[in-house]
Amino acid sequence: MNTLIAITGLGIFCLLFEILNLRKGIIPFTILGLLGVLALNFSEFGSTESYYNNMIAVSKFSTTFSSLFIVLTIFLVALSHNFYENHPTKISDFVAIKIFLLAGGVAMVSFGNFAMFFLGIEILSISLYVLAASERLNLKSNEAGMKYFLMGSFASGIILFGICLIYGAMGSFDIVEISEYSLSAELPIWFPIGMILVVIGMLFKVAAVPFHFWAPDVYEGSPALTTALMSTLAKVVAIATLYKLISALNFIPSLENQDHLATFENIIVIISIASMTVGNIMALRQVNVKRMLAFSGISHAGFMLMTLLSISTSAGVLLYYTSAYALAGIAAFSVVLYVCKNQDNEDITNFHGLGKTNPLLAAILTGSLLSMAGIPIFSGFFAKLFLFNQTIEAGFLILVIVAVINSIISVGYYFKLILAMYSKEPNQERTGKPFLIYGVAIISMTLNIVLGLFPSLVLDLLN
Amino acid sequence: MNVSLILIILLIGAFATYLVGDKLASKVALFFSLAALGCSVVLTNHFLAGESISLINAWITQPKISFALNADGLAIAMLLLTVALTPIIIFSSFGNEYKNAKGFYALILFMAFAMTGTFLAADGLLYYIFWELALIPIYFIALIWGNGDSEERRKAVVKFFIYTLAGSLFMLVAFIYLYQKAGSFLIEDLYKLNLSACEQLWIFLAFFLAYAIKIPIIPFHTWQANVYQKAPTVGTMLLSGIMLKMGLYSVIRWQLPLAPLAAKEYMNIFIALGIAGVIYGSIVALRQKDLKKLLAYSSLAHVGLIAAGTYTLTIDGLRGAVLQMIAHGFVVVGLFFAAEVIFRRFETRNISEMGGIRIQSPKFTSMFLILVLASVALPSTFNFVGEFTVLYSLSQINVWFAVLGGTTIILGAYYMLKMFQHVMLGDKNAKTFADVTINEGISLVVIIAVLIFFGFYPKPITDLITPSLETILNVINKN
Amino acid sequence: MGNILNQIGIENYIFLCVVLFCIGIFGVLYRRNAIIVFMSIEIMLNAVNLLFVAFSTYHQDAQGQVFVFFSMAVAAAEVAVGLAILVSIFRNLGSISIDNLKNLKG
Amino acid sequence: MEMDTNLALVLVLAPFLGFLINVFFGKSLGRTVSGIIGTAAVVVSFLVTIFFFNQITLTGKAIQITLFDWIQISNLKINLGFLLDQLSLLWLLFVTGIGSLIHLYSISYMHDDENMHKFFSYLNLFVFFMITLVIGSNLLVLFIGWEGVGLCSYLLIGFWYKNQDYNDAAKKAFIMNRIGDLGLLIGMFILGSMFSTLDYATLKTAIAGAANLNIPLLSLAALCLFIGACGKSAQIPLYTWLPDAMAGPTPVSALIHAATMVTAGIFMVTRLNFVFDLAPDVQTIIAIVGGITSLVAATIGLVQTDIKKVLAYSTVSQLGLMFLALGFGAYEVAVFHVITHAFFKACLFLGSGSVIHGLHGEQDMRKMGGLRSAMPITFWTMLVSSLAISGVPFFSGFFSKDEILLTAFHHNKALYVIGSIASIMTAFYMFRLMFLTFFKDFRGTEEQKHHLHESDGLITFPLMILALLATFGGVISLPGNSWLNEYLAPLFTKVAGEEHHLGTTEYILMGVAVLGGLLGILIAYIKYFKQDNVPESDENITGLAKVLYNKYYVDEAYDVIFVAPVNALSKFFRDYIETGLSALVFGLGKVTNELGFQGKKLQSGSIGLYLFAFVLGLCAIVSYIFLAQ
Repeated sequence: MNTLIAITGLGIFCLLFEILNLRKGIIPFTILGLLGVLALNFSEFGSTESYYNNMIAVSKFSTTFSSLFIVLTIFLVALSHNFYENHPTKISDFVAIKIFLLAGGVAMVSFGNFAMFFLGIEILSISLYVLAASERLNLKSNEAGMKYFLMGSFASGIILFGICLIYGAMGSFDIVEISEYSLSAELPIWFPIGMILVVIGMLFKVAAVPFHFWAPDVYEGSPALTTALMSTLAKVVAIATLYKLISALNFIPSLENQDHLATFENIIVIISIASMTVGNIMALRQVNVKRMLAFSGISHAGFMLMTLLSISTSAGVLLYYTSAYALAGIAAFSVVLYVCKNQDNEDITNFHGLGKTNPLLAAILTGSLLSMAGIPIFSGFFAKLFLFNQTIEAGFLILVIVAVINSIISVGYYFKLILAMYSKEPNQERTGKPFLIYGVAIISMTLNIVLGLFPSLVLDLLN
Repeated sequence: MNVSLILIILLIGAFATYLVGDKLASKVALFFSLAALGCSVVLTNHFLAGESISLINAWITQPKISFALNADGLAIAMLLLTVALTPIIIFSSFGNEYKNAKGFYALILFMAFAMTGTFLAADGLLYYIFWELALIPIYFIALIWGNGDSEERRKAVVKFFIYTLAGSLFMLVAFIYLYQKAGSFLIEDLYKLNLSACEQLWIFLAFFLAYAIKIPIIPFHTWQANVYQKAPTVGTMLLSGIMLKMGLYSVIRWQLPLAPLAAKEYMNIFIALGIAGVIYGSIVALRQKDLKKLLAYSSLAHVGLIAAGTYTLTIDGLRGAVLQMIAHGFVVVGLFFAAEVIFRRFETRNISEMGGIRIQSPKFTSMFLILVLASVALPSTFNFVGEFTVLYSLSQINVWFAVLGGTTIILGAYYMLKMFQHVMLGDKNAKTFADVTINEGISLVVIIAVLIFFGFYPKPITDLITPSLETILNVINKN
Repeated sequence: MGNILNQIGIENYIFLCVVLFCIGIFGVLYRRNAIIVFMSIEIMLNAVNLLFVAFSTYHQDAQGQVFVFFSMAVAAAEVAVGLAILVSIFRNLGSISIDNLKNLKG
Repeated sequence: MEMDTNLALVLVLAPFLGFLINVFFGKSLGRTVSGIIGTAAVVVSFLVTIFFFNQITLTGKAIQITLFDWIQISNLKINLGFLLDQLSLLWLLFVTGIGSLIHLYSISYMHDDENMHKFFSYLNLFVFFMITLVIGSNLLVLFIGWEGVGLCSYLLIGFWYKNQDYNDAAKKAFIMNRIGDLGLLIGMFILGSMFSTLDYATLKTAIAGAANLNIPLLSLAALCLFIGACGKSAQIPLYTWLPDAMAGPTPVSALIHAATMVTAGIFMVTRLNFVFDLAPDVQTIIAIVGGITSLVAATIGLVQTDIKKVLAYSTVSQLGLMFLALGFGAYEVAVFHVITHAFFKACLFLGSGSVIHGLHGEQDMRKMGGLRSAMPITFWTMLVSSLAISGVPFFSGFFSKDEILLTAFHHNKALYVIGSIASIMTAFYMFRLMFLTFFKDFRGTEEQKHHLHESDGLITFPLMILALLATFGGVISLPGNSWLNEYLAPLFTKVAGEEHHLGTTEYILMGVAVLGGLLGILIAYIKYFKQDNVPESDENITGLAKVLYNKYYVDEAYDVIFVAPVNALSKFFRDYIETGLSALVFGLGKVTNELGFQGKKLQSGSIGLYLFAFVLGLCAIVSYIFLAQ
């Protein structure tokens, strides 16, 4: 709870900074602030309380994930220094929005009541709309914002409808109560339908097939930093929330009672297979790196959905997978930000010869791509390993085999980028070594490898 | 004696090599590889003294993965092969100038590290991790320092990487499945499993895919020739000298004991595949224009025979296979190095542009001839010992296997001598061919010495590997 | 208070809202003018709000009606942002038809 | 014992030492020195052999020496060991003996060759391997030597490596041998699996002791072994390499391709007589193969014009006769002929070498003639040897060949006839050779005529020694009381060759044989001395002669049947299968790529479509739930 308040406060401070003309200090201040918040969050570790007659329910799950979100936000804020160099007047707004977005995310994973859940989603989404469209004069950015906005609010409508049906079925918005009712013998059909609608809304947020169409366009159109945010923070928040939604409401047991479990599992299996397959295959022929990463994000969403099949045990795996994926994403995007700073697009051609001009960054990007592809010692591999292990245990061998085939396909496009970096001649000289970008890249990569070497660190938090 | 020391040396070596910069890189790399060699020799002595060389540290709690290394005779033999070849390979590259040498040599050491780990790992997942790790460096070595048209090279290398990765990922699934059954990745726990015939079949196939691509057994060899041709010779040596053996070793260590029923059931099919590889490889090698490609196909043939030997599931087959692995490791490295020596002078790998070397460089010719003869398994060379044992074991299964496999004796002689004739003999070549330098000489002589010594006295190795092979056979025959 | 539901059964409200909601959906699907799309979305939201109220009466529980305020506020915020984006699009493009937004594809 | 071991090692390693010295220091030592070293090395082994020989003639018991374990296989343990018994010592005797003579000869013969030291190192290496072959105590050690000598013959045939034809000949020899070797290997495998040993002594006892042997399997083993012998000893169908092997320097032809290496097959069969005795069917095959080979080779020999080729084919034919004997289980007879043949054939080759030397490399008999006066010693020695080989009475060849024919007569009349015809032809073409080379007047160029001269002592001395041996070599096994048979008796299970007491039939047969020989000589005399016609030049040879001249087109046939198909197959694999496979793998990638490309069209950028997909998915899921109710 305090975390949430602190974050919101921090956001407001950022706005104040603008008024007080302290732009210079804003990035360091925010980072410090976020570190403070992180500490605060750690202090709440393990405590399971609920505040404001259970509007917010802090739990191990919420705290751990919140800390992940905070870490990611720190990285993103750090990156924004270099990114917004050219329009200093807006920096505080953007940073503030990111902070609020974080607040929305935290609210989403620690909701104790559908009201909070809905507000969280909306805070997150609205901030994202703004960020997506933040390059006012760039038509691409506008288009991205518009598309995201239209589809987003459409999805919100669906979610709202779902909530409404649940309310109709249960007569309450409170998770605890609903979870109790949901175990009762017979439920009105509205409950599963409502749940499904909400789930669909969340599937839209995590960009799972067939609700993924927005992602590539929006990722491509939005400013690179926003893309980074969407593909890491937003995605992680969404999947975490989806997980919490299903687990906290005893949705699975209730389905078991009504013996609809198979139905639900089939839906998840189909969607996750579709997501990874479509994502990977579509990514193969992309020339724009942001777009490519968008599709790879879709496929990863497919992987993450596999955790829903063994909901009771897979929290730790989900946490591990999301952190691995997000860290790799951050590392990758920090390099993308550096390389495409003054380019008007993010095509692969911009990366030619990076291995010669900036070996370190090239190595880091390679590392993060290998991690996403699931090559050992990078945490991405272990994430996949645990996920597969989990899923086979739950008895979905076929799904795992499909997943394996997909990871083979995925290597194809990850390596396209690596090849571009190492086997092509540099076509431009890249000057300057922006400290923050290097810092973020190095730290996130290090974290990634550390996670790979000692997976238990994260894995055991939620087991 | 802590077995992980060797791994640490190699890993540190890799980093050190990268840090000291291009000037010293090669020297430092050589130093560390020699250090590893020395260390392994000490280790071997400890082992022969009856000490059991193994360690188990818990690593990941859930799922239960432990950092477990275990060096039995077999593993030590392969370890020695690796750490003995690495310095030779590094040393052999001294004649060449590589841009960004530090990266190059660091990658070599790192690959040696990964392969050593593969041979030593006693935990399924640890083994898998090393197995995959070994793939990354060779990929970059071939990609960045390779030769030939870069577009072609890129295609070949990417194909190689994805293809091999594809194979091994199924192995990963198999491992996870086994873990579900055994509750641990530790090899002894996996050995204890009693799986149904059907399960074993699938597991066997999953492993087979991984190994058949890596070894390679036909028809999964399509990556091989191109990569051998495109990779820098050092990379080719690493691939053919050690990495292929990874696959064969894994067959013995993992595939057969984990799925013995399947192995017995379908033994003949897989032996036949191996032998088909022998004949096919030899025949294709006949008409190769590119020296490295020819050698690639010849090693396809030899490796096929080795694979056939392993699948016989007899002590002779396994023993012969291991002997032949080591022998082939050395001889193939020697041959590829010889090809490199020629390339350094003639700037070509095209056989038709060679010839008339013997006049100009008798020393080199003699060495090359000895290598050729070793690779056609002339008695009194190490390869003969291995090949004889393998063929004998095949003859015990079915004499026709021996006959067909034995065609390698004829066809091998045919293409190798044909190659020798057109590369070395004939009248003076327009291009001048300086005789081998000291460095080149040393590498070649060392290899030849090994081949001939063990050709007459393979006992040390035989005694080293036999007990562990017998234990593995016991596991295979336990039910 | 509940008597109204005795005269007109809850299911009618549900059907009404579903119908409204679907109208909204179809509006979103078939109209090309951004403003009208916004309005359709609003219809969807309001349909849901109506249903909330109905349910809250049905359950004799005020939470539903409170929730409606949340959703209205949120909807307002959303639309504000949406319109802002629309304005900048209009500045750059000179049109507000969503069919012109096809530069990002493939 | 210790003493024996060391001596045996000396015996084996002396030539190897010579090889090493010549390889590493030969060039710096200079030609003569390296030649002397090479020769000395062999002489040493010769002396040691003599020592052992005396020992065994006195004690009569074989010496078994085991050095160390070599290859270990589950059920058979193979060690590196030597067996010095009657057979091996006999072989060693003439291997090293004739070896040293030929070394001596080569010093002068090769003196103008820049790579003389190489030549000697190879020769030494050959002797080393040959000794290993003979002295080995088990089949695998024999196999070392077996392949080793093959290698040396490869090296020596291709000694003038600048000429790719010679290299081809060398390659052919090696590969042909390898085909045989495979047979030998398989044979070993079968024996190994049957008796779980490859050691001669133990093998013999095992077979003797074995109850209810699996005769068919054993016969198979014997057959495989015989295939091996065919390869080495140039029997049908693997004989075609030997004539080509004449590409090598003449001493090589004398040593390897006449006296020693080619007899390895006979050695092996004799060594394993106890195996072959149990496989009568195989023995018949051997006899038949031998007979046919002798005849075929002889017919080809009739029309050859290259002096060395004639000798080569006569060698093949003689080997055939030996196998004929082996086929009848008359091992000691075969051995006897091996020895005599070694004497006179070596002499003949060296003689021809001397002739070629004198004519500066001319080998075509049509360009020779009248050399008798110019090189008398060569002439006389060769004449003697020719008489020997033609089976003229009281020359060594007479006894050995006669015994073979006798045995043949006793077992199989048809083969006897074949053998006799072959020997008549032998007599004919040998004297054809003599007349064409030494009689009438010189047909070469003036310039050659001018340089005609007798070769120097180093060449003529060995000739004379060998001529002597060729003349009196027969004494070691005179009909009636044969020293050789007693000497070899311990080797054989059955009584050494049923001592056919010399009855009337025997004497008649002898007479027939002698007459046959004389007849052959007579024809040659009439055709090439009286009418003194000279063989046609290649283009206008016709009819049967053409077929014979082209060796029945066997080489061509082999090319069509074996070599061409393999190459075609290789091309096919390379161009189609390989590319096909790689296309398959790439294809998978391409297909997925293409899917991606098509997929891009779906991502059309229109919000309407996206929302539509959204709603579609929604409806699908919800309806699925309702249906699943």
